[in-house]
Amino acid sequence: MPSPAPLQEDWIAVNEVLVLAFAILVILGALLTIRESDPFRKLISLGIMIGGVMPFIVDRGLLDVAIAIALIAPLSTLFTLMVCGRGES
Amino acid sequence: MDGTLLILLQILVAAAVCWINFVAIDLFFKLPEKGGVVGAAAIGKRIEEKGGGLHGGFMMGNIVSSPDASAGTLLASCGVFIAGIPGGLLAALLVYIGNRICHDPGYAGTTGCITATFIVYGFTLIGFSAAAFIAGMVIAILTIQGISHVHASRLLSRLWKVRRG
Amino acid sequence: MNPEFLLGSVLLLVGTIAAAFPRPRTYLNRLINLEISAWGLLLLMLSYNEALALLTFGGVSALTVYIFVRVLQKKEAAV
Amino acid sequence: MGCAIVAVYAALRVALESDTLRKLPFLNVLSFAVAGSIALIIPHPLSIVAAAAYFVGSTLESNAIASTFAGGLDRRE
Repeated sequence: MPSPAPLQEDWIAVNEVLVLAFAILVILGALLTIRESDPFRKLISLGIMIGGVMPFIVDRGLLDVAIAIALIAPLSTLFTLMVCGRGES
Repeated sequence: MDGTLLILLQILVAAAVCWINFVAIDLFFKLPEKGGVVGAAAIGKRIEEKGGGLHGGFMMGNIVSSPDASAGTLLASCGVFIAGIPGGLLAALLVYIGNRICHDPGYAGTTGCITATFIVYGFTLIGFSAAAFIAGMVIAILTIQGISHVHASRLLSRLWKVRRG
Repeated sequence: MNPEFLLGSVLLLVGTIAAAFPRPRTYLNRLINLEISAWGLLLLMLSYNEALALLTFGGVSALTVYIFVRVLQKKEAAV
Repeated sequence: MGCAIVAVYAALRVALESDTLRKLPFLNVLSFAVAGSIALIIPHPLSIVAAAAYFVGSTLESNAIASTFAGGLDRRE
């Protein structure tokens, strides 16, 4: 892989930090989701993971897909909560 | 190095302006009076158990469970950053739709969004960049909800007492 | 080897293992762990720039969760 | 870039918080940070809609989690 042009060095460094931060978010959310045992805490950790995934979709320029997925993802959480509340009580 | 310092200064000023804007509008629309929905009331009571103020806890619960003036300020500064005044008004419309989805009347969010649009646009005329307002709003919400729930809710309760008279 | 591909592979693998062996062995935990691998598959599709596949998969995954939830409710009502 | 650091900080606070209801304000900080960085990554008119959609979705999610956890389950209608 050829080394990037020196003009773009700064921009690439900033972008690396962004990618690293959101990757940390995704991995942390996934591991927390697996480790927790209470369904509500699992759903909150899943929210962390979704927050990490969303900037990757936007970064590709697929904004319509990002809108659709941002509106659909809470729906599946709502469906899961329908069975959560009943099991708790 | 001088440019970086200038940007940091801009972000700090923007954070202060955003903080004053959304706290004032939330207090004006009586958000700390009661929990709007069941979840907001539960969060407020749980924060009070830890040692915070009850009304501040209600306000934090309301911020969590429906998009109010803080969300309006953030989305308005995003809109001004991208498309100027029309972007801010589009963001106000979106905040109103979001409030209606969350079973909220939506006065606080829409009003906060519209006032924040004009405030941010005014500051861009002076020479501030709108991106500084996005970062400033994130820092402002961090000071309310992210550092210490106990102290933030006590501060908000004190402000609510002043506003109620 | 872009970051989306790497993250998606990791999520797919970890989520599948977690859905196969959930910690407390309940159906609800399996269902929530299955969502991790669903998002991993979404990231893999993203790394190949398949916009239509992403839209379809997003819609269908919510529908799948709804069907699973209905099945769980039927099962709880029967017991 | 600052937004991403705030997001990581909020995620760490969510991970370290022990009470379920007190996790939700930190999750709200995280969604503020992510919505801000969505708008900062691509300055395109549709990205206002994307940030608003993500923010409203995340708010709806935490609203539903809080009200279900508090026991006021009114999904019967």
